[in-house]
Amino acid sequence: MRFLLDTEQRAFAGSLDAMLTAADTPSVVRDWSRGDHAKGRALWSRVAGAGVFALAVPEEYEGVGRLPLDLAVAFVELGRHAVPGPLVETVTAAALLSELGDPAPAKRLLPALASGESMATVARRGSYALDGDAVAVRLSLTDGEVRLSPGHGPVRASLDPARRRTHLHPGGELLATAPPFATALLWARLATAAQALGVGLALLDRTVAYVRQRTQFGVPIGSFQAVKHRLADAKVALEFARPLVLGAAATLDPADVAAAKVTACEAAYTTARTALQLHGAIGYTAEYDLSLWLTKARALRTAWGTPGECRAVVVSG
Amino acid sequence: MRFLLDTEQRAFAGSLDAMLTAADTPSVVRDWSRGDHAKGRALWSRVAGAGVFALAVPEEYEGVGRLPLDLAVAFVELGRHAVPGPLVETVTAAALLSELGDPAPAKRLLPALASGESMATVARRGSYALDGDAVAVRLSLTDGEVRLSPGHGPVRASLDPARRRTHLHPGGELLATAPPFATALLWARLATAAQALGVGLALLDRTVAYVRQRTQFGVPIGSFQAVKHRLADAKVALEFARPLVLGAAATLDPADVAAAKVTACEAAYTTARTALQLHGAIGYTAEYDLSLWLTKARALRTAWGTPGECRAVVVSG
Amino acid sequence: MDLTNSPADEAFRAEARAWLDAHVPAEPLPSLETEEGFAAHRAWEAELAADRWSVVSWPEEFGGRGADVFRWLVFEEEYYAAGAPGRVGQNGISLLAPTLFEHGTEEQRARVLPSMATGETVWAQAWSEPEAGSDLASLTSRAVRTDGGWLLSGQKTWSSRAAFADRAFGLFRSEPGTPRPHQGLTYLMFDLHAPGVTVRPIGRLDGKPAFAELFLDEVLVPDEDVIGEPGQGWRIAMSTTAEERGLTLRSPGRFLAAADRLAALWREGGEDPFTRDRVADALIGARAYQLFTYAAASRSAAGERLGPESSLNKVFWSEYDIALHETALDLLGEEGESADTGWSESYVFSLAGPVYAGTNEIQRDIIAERLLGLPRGRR
Amino acid sequence: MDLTNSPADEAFRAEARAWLDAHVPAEPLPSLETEEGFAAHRAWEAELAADRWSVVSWPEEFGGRGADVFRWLVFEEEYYAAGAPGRVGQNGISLLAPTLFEHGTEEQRARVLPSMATGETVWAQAWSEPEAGSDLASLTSRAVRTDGGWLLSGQKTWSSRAAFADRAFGLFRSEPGTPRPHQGLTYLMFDLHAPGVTVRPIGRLDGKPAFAELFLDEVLVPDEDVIGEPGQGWRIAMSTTAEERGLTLRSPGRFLAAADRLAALWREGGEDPFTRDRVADALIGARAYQLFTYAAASRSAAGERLGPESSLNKVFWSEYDIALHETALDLLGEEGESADTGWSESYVFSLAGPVYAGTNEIQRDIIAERLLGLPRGRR
Repeated sequence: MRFLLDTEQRAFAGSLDAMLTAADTPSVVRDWSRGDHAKGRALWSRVAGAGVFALAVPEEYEGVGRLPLDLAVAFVELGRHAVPGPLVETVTAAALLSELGDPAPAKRLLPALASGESMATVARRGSYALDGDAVAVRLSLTDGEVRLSPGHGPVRASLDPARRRTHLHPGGELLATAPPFATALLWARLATAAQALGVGLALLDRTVAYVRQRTQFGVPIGSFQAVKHRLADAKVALEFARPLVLGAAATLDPADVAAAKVTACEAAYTTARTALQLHGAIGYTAEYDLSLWLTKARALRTAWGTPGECRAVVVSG
Repeated sequence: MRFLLDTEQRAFAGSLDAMLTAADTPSVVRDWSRGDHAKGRALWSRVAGAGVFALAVPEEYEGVGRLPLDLAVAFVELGRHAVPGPLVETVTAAALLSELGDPAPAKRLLPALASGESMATVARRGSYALDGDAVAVRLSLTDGEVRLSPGHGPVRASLDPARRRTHLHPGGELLATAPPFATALLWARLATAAQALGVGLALLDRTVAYVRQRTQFGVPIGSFQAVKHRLADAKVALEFARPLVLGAAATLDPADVAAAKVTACEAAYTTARTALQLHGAIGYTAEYDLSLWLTKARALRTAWGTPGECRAVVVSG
Repeated sequence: MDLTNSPADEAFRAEARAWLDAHVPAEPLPSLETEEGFAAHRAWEAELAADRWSVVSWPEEFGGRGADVFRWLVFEEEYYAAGAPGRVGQNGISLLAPTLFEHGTEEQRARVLPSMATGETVWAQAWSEPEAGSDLASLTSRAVRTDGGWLLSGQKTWSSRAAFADRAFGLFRSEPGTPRPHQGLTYLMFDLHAPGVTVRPIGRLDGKPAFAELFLDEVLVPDEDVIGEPGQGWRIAMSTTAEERGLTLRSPGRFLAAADRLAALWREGGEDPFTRDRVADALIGARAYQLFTYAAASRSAAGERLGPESSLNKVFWSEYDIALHETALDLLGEEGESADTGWSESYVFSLAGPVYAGTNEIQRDIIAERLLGLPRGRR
Repeated sequence: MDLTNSPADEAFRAEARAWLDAHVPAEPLPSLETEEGFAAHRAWEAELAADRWSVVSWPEEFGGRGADVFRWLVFEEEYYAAGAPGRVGQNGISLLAPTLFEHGTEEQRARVLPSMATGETVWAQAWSEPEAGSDLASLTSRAVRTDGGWLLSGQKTWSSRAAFADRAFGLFRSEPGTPRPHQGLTYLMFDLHAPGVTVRPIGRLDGKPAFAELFLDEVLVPDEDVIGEPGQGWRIAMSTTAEERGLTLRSPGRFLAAADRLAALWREGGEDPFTRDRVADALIGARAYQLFTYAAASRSAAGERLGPESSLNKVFWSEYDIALHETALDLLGEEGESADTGWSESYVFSLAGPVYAGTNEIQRDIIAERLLGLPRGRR
């Protein structure tokens, strides 16, 4: 038993954090939200270059083997920096393609996902596929088959403008029958949970910094006990979500993963509400960068499993 | 439209409050909890003498007519002073007896309930009857009939020691078939809601008084913002429960009554949790009088309709 | 105690309902926080005003119906139940007009109110400044005396409606260096298109320019646009903000209608049991808020002045509104993420509730100190 | 990262489980807060101790098994999963013993620990005083130097277990008038049956005497019962209370077992959908607390000292425990009002969680100031 990240994992997180801090992600997010993907693609390459997507790809397809814990570590950082794009979906597509009966689609598509050369999205028929307009690989799922969708519908706006959702056109090349959707869902939820945890941690950090410098009635508002206690509650929520996320990555047990998903997302959303309240009006504006995390916290709550769906898995687990 | 108590109703509340304040109700409650009913019966007579039970009894049975609003006003005061005994049950029995097809049982039993000469309890078969050991009139209900139960089983302890619950023996004199249970339930829930509101108000008052005088770290703990805000939340909850209770008394609409029941009981319980937290250890002791209200707040939540049952009525209303 | 409306009020209700049935647009107007929507809502104000439904509580001479508060509550119930558009004139009608009725001159009322009632002039509020949020008394924008009027300079922010509105009202420091910060402030009205005014729209969380920053550089305001005595602005504004937090900022009709819509959504979705209790709480909360308001209105009608209890009201409705919308989004499931559902814009709007019109932290301090009598001074 | 137990730990688990299967009483013991139940629980401690299961984390020489924290966690999981009785020796084992291991003498350990391990001596804690709740440094009970020892006088309260226990430990002011209140305190052990000690049991909300007031009137305590240096009691106690709030006060096994019981109750009742989410949250919370504890234990094993993060732990478990019990009572419906269900006593016990071992208000101040770096000084 040693439930701790090792030195390399911490260094990996640290280097991603440093790279993303230097990347001015807010301007990347704002461009992405307008459908201008240039900066986002450049950042994607650097994220891939750091090895993030390869963590979801087996070695035989030019990944580094499937390492969910390292992937979770990376996704916390991606969430912390509000990196846009089909991050979770690319990982989900990789999980799905890795486990098809026929290795041909994996051989053809996975190396480019691992290297960052292409992005992927994935959706069940009827659901939205994130960033269908930006990706090369669009996996369209039904209960019985997975197809390479030939195109996508218009973008449907999300409360998080960086999440550009589209329906996928039906038809297209049949990649496999009986796709391993349960496995894909595990990876999707795990990655979303980690991303949400990162979003929540960023919201807390930014709010702590804000209340230390914002003064009202002649003192920093961070000296008011009501402010302190709300932030303390956010800290408790996030610090108890964190081990669930890492534990789920370690076990990949469906109930653990569902528990991590709902808890990390609720903690992030609670923290978003607190962040908004403690920033006051400035936090309510789209132009202030806080909004990039606030809106994402809301959207991630229902992505890849609503709170109710996740709790249903927990009680049946 | 004039949604305000009139001068007489306010004076009625004030005189009950004064009478009960002088009555040392905590010692009455403690005796009652041990099964010593002497002081409780004496207090009952005074409550009846003030006209409380007559408010649930039609004039033809020596009441003052059925006045649910005045009754609610009275029950707020009874709750505020933690008066023990089958208060709600006596009112419920009166509502039930008033509306039987055959007037004979009402003629025989109601005058004594109105005057306070006898107390009543009432229960559906399988449920507990409060204070079955203390009363002369035990109404036992099934879907099809109401009987005068010949006796009661042993007392089952409640988290509120003043609530001495018993099963009623089956059989006994048949008073009527097809009893108007829905009406009885309305009165039971309304009276419970008002009582719970009074319990919550007392808990708030006592806690406010406590935090003004209790010092820690050299200042009254009531000067800490975390303490203030918890009490403010209790105040909001109670002040929005109050119009629901009075409104339900005015309309006797089942959804209004159920809404008042669940809201007043939740507000009282929330206030109990706050009261306990802000009193610290002293509040956690049976010997400190606060406990009389704390435990009642918990017990009333499920009496005559759980929160879920009440909410079900609201959404179907 | 009488919880029924008078026959006259019910007749008024029937008249309002009939008018709304005939006039409320079948399709929702575009968002009033867009240029197109703003214009559509302004036209709707004119349509209301044409049949004297825009300002029912005002005297008839200004376009109203002299409705008392109970009749106003009836109107609001019908208005929101009918799904009628949001009120682009709300700032002027519920904040500025009461101040003019109480502190303005005859001349000001005659000049300002009729065009407010028709939507010809839409008003923005200009209270806040970048460094004065909850601490409203620390305003620094200046009003400097000049010949026949005042020159306004400084910066206002969070000015709702200002992106598209015509005029604005707010407080300005006319006497610098007073012993206490809320002294020496003057309440003024000014033109958003006057020379020296720069309006910079600010996008809300959903990107819509629901408010703006105002940069003022020696903006000339004639004396006739001062409300009350110069230097007395704080007292005058406080009577307005007490009103704002009190009865008229959020009418019960709004929440009754929202709760009914929520319950309908829940029923249409098959009465999901996991959400039942939250739907019930939304219905209960709307009823509680309605009854609380009736009680307050009854006290007000009986001559009582509503004081700090309006803080109870503010905390309740602002948190209620968010909870209701969160329940709605949860009922929508994945669809709830979308920015264009029938609940999205009002969800975003609800999020501002606990912040504006005095943060809920301030309101809880007021409740604790002024209603419960707890010691002041530490926060 | 390795979230699995070693084969040796799993063998230990199997051994513990087998022993518990064979020994745990089929019927619950009477409440340990009654005289009869106290005696029964004391006998159970002896039964545990006979096979070296009462203090598994202690060294073997004192009756333990030298279990590290991970093995202790395994033991606790099995212990509560087996539905084994509450631990009447908890105060001594988890509060006093760690202090003796860190600050006591060889002689004290040899004299005190063996009888603690067998339940022959049951210890009460004597921290609080009537005027010193959260403000523990303001203690006024005195220890006055006398020949070969100290004379204790004053009043202690909220002394848990003291109604029926044998001995107690606490802080006493041995140097009056020190510049700061937490200086000049001495950590002492004393006999509850010594001349000069009066024990007044205090009934908990459910009437059971779960704690007591202690009136001390020149109670003679020999020097051998001073722990550490006289005057250094605060520092010594703080290392104990940090431990108290940290890993060992509430083991994850306790909540895992409670959540499983709750889920079983929910399933037996037909999986009421209205309560599903709360049952799920109980299961999730137990898992979160288990994993949080594993992480803390791993850091501790790696040589890190656990500091203010124990405040996160305290807030979490204390509020979790109440929520879990409220859900259980709600599942019981009207029956949940009863004082003798399988959930009643632990519900009442849970209510004390946010108050004792440092109120949650204090814990949140610590989290804000020491973990988040917010300014101190105002509350």
